[in-house]
Amino acid sequence: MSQVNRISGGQIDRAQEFKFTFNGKAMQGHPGDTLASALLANGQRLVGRSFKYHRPRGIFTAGSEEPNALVELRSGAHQEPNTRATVTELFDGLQAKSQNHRGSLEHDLMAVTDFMSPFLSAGFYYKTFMWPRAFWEKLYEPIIRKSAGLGRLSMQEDPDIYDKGYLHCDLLVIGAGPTGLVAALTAGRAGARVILADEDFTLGGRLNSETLEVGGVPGAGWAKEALVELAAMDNVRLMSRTTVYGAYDHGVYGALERCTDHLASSGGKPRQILWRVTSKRAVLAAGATERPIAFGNNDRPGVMLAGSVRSYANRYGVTPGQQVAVFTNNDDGWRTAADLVAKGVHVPAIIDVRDAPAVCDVPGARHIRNAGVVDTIGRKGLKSVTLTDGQVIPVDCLAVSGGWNPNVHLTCHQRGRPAWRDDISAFVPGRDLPPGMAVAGAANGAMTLAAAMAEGQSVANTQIEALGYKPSKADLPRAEDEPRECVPYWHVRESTKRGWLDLQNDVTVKDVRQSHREGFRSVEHLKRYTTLGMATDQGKTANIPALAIMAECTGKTIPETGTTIFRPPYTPVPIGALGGRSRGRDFRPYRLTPSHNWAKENGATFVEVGNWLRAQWFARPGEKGWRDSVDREVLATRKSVGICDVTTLGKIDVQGKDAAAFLNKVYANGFAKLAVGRVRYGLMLREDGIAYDDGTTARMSENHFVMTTTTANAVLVFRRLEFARQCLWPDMDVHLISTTDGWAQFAVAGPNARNLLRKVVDEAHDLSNEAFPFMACGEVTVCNGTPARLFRISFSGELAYEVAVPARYGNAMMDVLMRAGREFDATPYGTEALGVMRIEKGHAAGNELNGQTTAHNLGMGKMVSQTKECIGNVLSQRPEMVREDAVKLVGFRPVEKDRGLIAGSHFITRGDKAIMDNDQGWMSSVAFSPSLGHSVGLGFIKNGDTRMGEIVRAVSPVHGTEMEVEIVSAHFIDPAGDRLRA
Amino acid sequence: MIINHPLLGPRDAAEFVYLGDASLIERPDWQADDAAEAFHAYGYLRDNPAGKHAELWYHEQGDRSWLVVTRDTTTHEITSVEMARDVARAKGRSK
Amino acid sequence: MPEYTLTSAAPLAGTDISVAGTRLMAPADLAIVSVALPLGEEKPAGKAIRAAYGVALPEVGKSSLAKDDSRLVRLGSDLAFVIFVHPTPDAERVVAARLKGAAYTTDQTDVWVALDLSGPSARRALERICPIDLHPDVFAIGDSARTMMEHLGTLIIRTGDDSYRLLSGSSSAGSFLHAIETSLANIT
Amino acid sequence: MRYSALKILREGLTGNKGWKPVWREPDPKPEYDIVIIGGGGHGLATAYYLAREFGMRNIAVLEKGWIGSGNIGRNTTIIRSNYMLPGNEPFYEMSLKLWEGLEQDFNYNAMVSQRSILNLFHTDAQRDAFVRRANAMFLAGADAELATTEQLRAELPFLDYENARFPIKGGLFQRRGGTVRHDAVAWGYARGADERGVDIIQNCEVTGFDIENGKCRGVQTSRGAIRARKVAVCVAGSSGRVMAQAGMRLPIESHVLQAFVTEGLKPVLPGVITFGAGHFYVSQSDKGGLVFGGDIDGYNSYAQRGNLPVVEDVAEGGMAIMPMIGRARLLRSWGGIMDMSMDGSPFIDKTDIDGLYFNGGWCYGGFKATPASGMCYAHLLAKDTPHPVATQMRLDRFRRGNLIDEKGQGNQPNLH
Repeated sequence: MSQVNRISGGQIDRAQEFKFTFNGKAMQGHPGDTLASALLANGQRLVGRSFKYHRPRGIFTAGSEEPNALVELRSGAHQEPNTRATVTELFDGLQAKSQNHRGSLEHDLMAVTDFMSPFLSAGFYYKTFMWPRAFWEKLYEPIIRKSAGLGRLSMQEDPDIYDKGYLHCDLLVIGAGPTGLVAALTAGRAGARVILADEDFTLGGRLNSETLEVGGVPGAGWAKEALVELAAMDNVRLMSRTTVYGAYDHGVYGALERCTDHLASSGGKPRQILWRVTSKRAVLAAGATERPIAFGNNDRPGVMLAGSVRSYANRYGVTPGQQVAVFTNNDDGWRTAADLVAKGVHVPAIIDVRDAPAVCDVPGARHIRNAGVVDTIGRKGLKSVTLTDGQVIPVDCLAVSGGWNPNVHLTCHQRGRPAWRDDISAFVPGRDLPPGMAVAGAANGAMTLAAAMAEGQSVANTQIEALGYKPSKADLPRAEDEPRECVPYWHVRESTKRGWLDLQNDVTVKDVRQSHREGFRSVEHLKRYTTLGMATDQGKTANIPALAIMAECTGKTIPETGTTIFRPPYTPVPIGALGGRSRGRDFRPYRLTPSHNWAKENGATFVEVGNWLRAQWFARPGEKGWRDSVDREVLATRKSVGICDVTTLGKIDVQGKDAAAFLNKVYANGFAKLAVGRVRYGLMLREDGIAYDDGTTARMSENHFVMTTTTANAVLVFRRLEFARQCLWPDMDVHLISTTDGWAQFAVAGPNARNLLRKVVDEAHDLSNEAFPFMACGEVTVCNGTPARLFRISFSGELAYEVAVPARYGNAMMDVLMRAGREFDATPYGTEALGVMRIEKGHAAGNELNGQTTAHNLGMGKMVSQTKECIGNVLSQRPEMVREDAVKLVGFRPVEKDRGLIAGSHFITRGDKAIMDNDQGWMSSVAFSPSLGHSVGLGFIKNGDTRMGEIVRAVSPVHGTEMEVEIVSAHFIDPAGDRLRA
Repeated sequence: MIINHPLLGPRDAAEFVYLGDASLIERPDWQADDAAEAFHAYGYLRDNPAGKHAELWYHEQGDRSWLVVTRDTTTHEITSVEMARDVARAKGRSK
Repeated sequence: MPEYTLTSAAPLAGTDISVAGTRLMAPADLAIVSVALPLGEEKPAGKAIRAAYGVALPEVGKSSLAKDDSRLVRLGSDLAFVIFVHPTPDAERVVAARLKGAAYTTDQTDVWVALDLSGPSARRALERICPIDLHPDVFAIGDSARTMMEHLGTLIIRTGDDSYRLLSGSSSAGSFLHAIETSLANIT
Repeated sequence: MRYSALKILREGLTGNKGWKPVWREPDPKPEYDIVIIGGGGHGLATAYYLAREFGMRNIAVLEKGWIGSGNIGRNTTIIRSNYMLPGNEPFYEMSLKLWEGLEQDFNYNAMVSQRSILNLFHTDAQRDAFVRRANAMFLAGADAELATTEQLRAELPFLDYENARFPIKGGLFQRRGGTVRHDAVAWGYARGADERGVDIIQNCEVTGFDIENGKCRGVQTSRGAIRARKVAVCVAGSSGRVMAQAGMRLPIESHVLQAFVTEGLKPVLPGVITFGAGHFYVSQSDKGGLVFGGDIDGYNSYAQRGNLPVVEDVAEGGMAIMPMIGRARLLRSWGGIMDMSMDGSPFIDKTDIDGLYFNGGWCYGGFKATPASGMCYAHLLAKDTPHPVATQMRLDRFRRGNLIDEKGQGNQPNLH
């Protein structure tokens, strides 16, 4: 049998065998194994290399605190770097590779760094690599970069899908060990809505790893019974494989459920789900994490935490070694020895730093008291340990226990600070817990089983009582108060070799001492200078011992020296899971215009405008590029008639007795006296006097207006209007509702616009210039009775209308307009032609209304009323904003007509150097005008309105070009406006 | 964060849009002699307290109401939530 | 007389999907009209609504069903929707006529697209996208909430034990359907 | 103590026992010429340049906690000078030039790495705005480079070109942009200032200003009163709190910005990349972690922590632009308090109180500004006139209407 380290018992299914590979080597395991337990079972001790010194490393723990056993899991696009073998469920066909070595795992060329370690002490890189200057980026940094990092990304798109969800509960119980099980039972029985979440795939926590009894049966058995009871409760949700990774404001917790990570394939289902749990209360029952003791070469494969060794033996039926010594400062370490011996594993020695009698009888084990381990032998796998008195004990595994740290992490996520407790030599949750959270069990320093379970009950009762549930008084099953005495002991002082604290980042006792020597004495300086606790395990096993050593250096107590607090996440969370479904084309929703299908069928190229997709142009056969299409659309529109879907403009229904007065306050120009049946252009300012948005507003009846906004600002304008109505003028009777999606709206523009519409609008409506002049509006019907709205407004400068029909008729309306327009050669046009025509006409759009320009800059200063109360008019008059020499919006044309203007060019007066001090302004929008046969531009230039005819340089150094341009009126087409009034 | 809407009950803050200090309700008189200075202070100067802060939130993905939320900027604890319209009226704002 | 007629093509019309006993379908000919209560005249407006529909204007976050199966949904302190079956594009006029000028009405029919989700997995599917607590003790039949699902503003109404009506913007109908379909696919 | 390869060799051979504290731990003197409040990057840089450029030595830097504990120690380490407006761009370009010579200047390797910064654009309007910006950068003597989608495909093949909701239409590179090891900047300035006689006093919280007849004559601290000819506040993140002690309201709101780092990975990203259709920017540190961030949480906060919606929004942006990072795991998140100013630009100015100076309002862009901020603040403190590249960074600019609003968002700090 290749599973040389399998022993009896454990919660694995020996009837079924899983095959897997590690670095290509075939191995076997069973359902219920983790990758780590299976590797140990197969006798694989060397599993990885450390970050800095590339030291050979083995499995150190049996949980998510693992610093060493990180692998690249799976292959191809599914490759998952830095995966902890200790929490990876084994599945059939699993592939894993070790990481961070050049050459093989056994013969890592980078291991040479270990021999250079005297020169690579804490912070060495801050003191060198500076000469010569260019060498840092060309030589030193590339080398550092290449050697840094651990696992590799596949560089391919993550092929799995992820989902998210929302959960709500009265009580969230975090951790399903004995404490959490009791807390969930207590609250569940009382009728509270409970979620019990645990990161493990088998609930029960340490009960699964211990031989302790509960209620007269093995703890693991009791846990199974409790889970059966909980599973039967409608009001309880059990969530295994679910890590509650962050405590956020107001009872919101982040939780990651791993749905298919234990399967060979996700089968097209979400790999993981990110849950946002909204809880009224929470019980943190996250248990405790064992910490190591530092001594010389304590990082060899085979040196492990004692509680983890016990987990492997009891839960997985695996012994990490055949000769396992225990090194401890506390009673708990002894249980590892006892449990191993009970399973037939030889324990040659129990080395206890205390000068105290044996905790229990361990047959065959020598009790060496008042002693410590100073060194180890066995570079790629432990062979022996050397004790303080010089004796050497041959072992292939050393189980180390330095005591247990309560898992206070989530109590710190809102910057709560843990408090020190001398009796257990550990930090426990402080007073400033996240609101709604209570802590119970080992996480709260209740270190024995009986005490933890009792606290689980009492804390759960307190929590649910506050929510109005009756507390449960049921008797708890009998459990032990097992011996847990522990003395503070952090490192073996007699040791002269390097003793590791942070195994992954290679931070040793010496590094902490050097950090102290150089003045990096605050905990945060220590972490930042040495990189302590910055590795993937976030210092779960390293931080407290390092703090203790810093305390030794400073001569202060540990709590005086400081604490480390923890930030989310508790364990790392894939970015894919945090992103959920919002990726690729599903990153944001698509908004489609009502005539989208028509446009698609008619050759439209679409462009993203916010979340909208709009037709950009409609290519026809034979056209060589987009310019051909756009030029044709512009010319056809100006010649006869063009049609454009303008549904995306925001539409807001404004109703109420005070609607007119309200509009008069939110627009800079007057609206109080707009007549029914008329439309007006409106300019909206921000309160700071900057131009914000523009559009037309139509008065449909005395108390009813229809406002349009720009596409980009539809939501923002609505928000501002609600602010004005609710917060500034709360007694105005005015009501707002968006109808943007409700009406399909089409611009019909060109000399034949009226003739075309005449064929579509029902006869009862007089469209003559007299009856329906420029800036008229009204409700009409089209195509035999379909209700519609008609506005005579023009963005193109042509005779133009906008006609709106209920959105469901939008696609048909486009089709009807085109069919009715056949005799006029009606042309659909897209946003490009729209843009060309507005530039030709000198209308400002987003590039001009960019949030930085004033009405004064835009040449609309006179529109801003100073005789009424309106948003923005006061601050618009600040001295620097109404300067005479401010930039003004004007037109530009190239002196050499065949040259194309460049948007984003800056203007420099002829003869001046192109430097920032001489910057006169910038070109904001350009287009090729097919009507004029040359490029036209809009731009802002100092004193522009007084410089007509002047020739300046438009420079674009980023393109390496400049050209001479003439300042002209922005109205390139029909400056008198005859066409639109025709 | 969870905002306990006076009409709708607890709602996730992600449904809301934040504006800023609730003093933005107190828009100065545009005709006052010191209007320029008053609007400067209104538009630009903030108490920005480390502690209780009355602030404006808009329930954009909800009932479109503006709320005045009193929240501690050091702990994020929310101690009161009012309809901004009621607050505005209480401050004497009208038409 | 124009020679053209317009045919209606509402987004998602005809959608009817079943996944593991849970049905997702687009109700036909649903009309939606918003009713805004005039400031200071909320009481007469409320009376007019009661007179027109035989039920009182519900509290904010609730809805009520009128005798003619119109559903009145209160979205905010001064805003409600009337949702009813009405195929022709004149729903606003119908409601305005019934209210006799006591409130401001706006046609919202084409602003929205509706999907009815019903069946044993409905709540589990919504759990993936809906931030609102839909536990039956918390979100009773008739309760409604406007919220955000997959970046889309959505109005959810619980219409039965296991059934919900969802309304979202009509321009993003495709993405809306995709969000719910994905939820159904992901839970099965 | 001068750092050199030789020194490291010598120390390595003798057990690294000869290293000395990087800065002294002096007790505060009763009086200084200049007291700088805030031992962050800007405060330490100010002290350093006062000493080095202006020969002033009788200076104290007061830090309430440990130096570098503010935003210099909790940012995403990016340096760049890709600004557009005349009030900003020359300042940031000067800063970038100072970064380029910094390490030799203060003999400390802060790992200034000019790996380039790329801003992606996704619409024509964005392109136009980037061209305007790029040209402004040239006019100020900076570098800029437009890249087409084809060029980007060749250089950054892992971006999503095929399936993106908002297709990439190009990008604006600043090749001289990059990253710096942030903590080392604080330590390097501290070391340089300390060597020149500046007292860096940690665990010394300012509790009040001594203002007599409109003149600031010193400060009260948790370690006693300290007199000073000039008091220079430089506490971004706490500006509101500190200046309230002098009775001043500021055009600043405090907001929280979260930042994130993944587990260490072998090199995947060449430089800094910024998404233009969502909130996400990312670089890879020398240790291998992807360092990334996005938008601020959006509400006033002094809590140095944020909430989930922004975490998700940032991750969505990341997945949208480079879906190959899906299996990289977020290791740690943190929050910094940003002085969000009313136009998104900072202040380096005298106050109305004689002898009291203010530096703040850096929004989330303070890190890259550290050298120039220190230089310009030192200039102002030493000469009582603004440095030529910081003439517009005045507190009264809103009263005058001279806005420096790069984003065009107006007086709503959380939008900048």
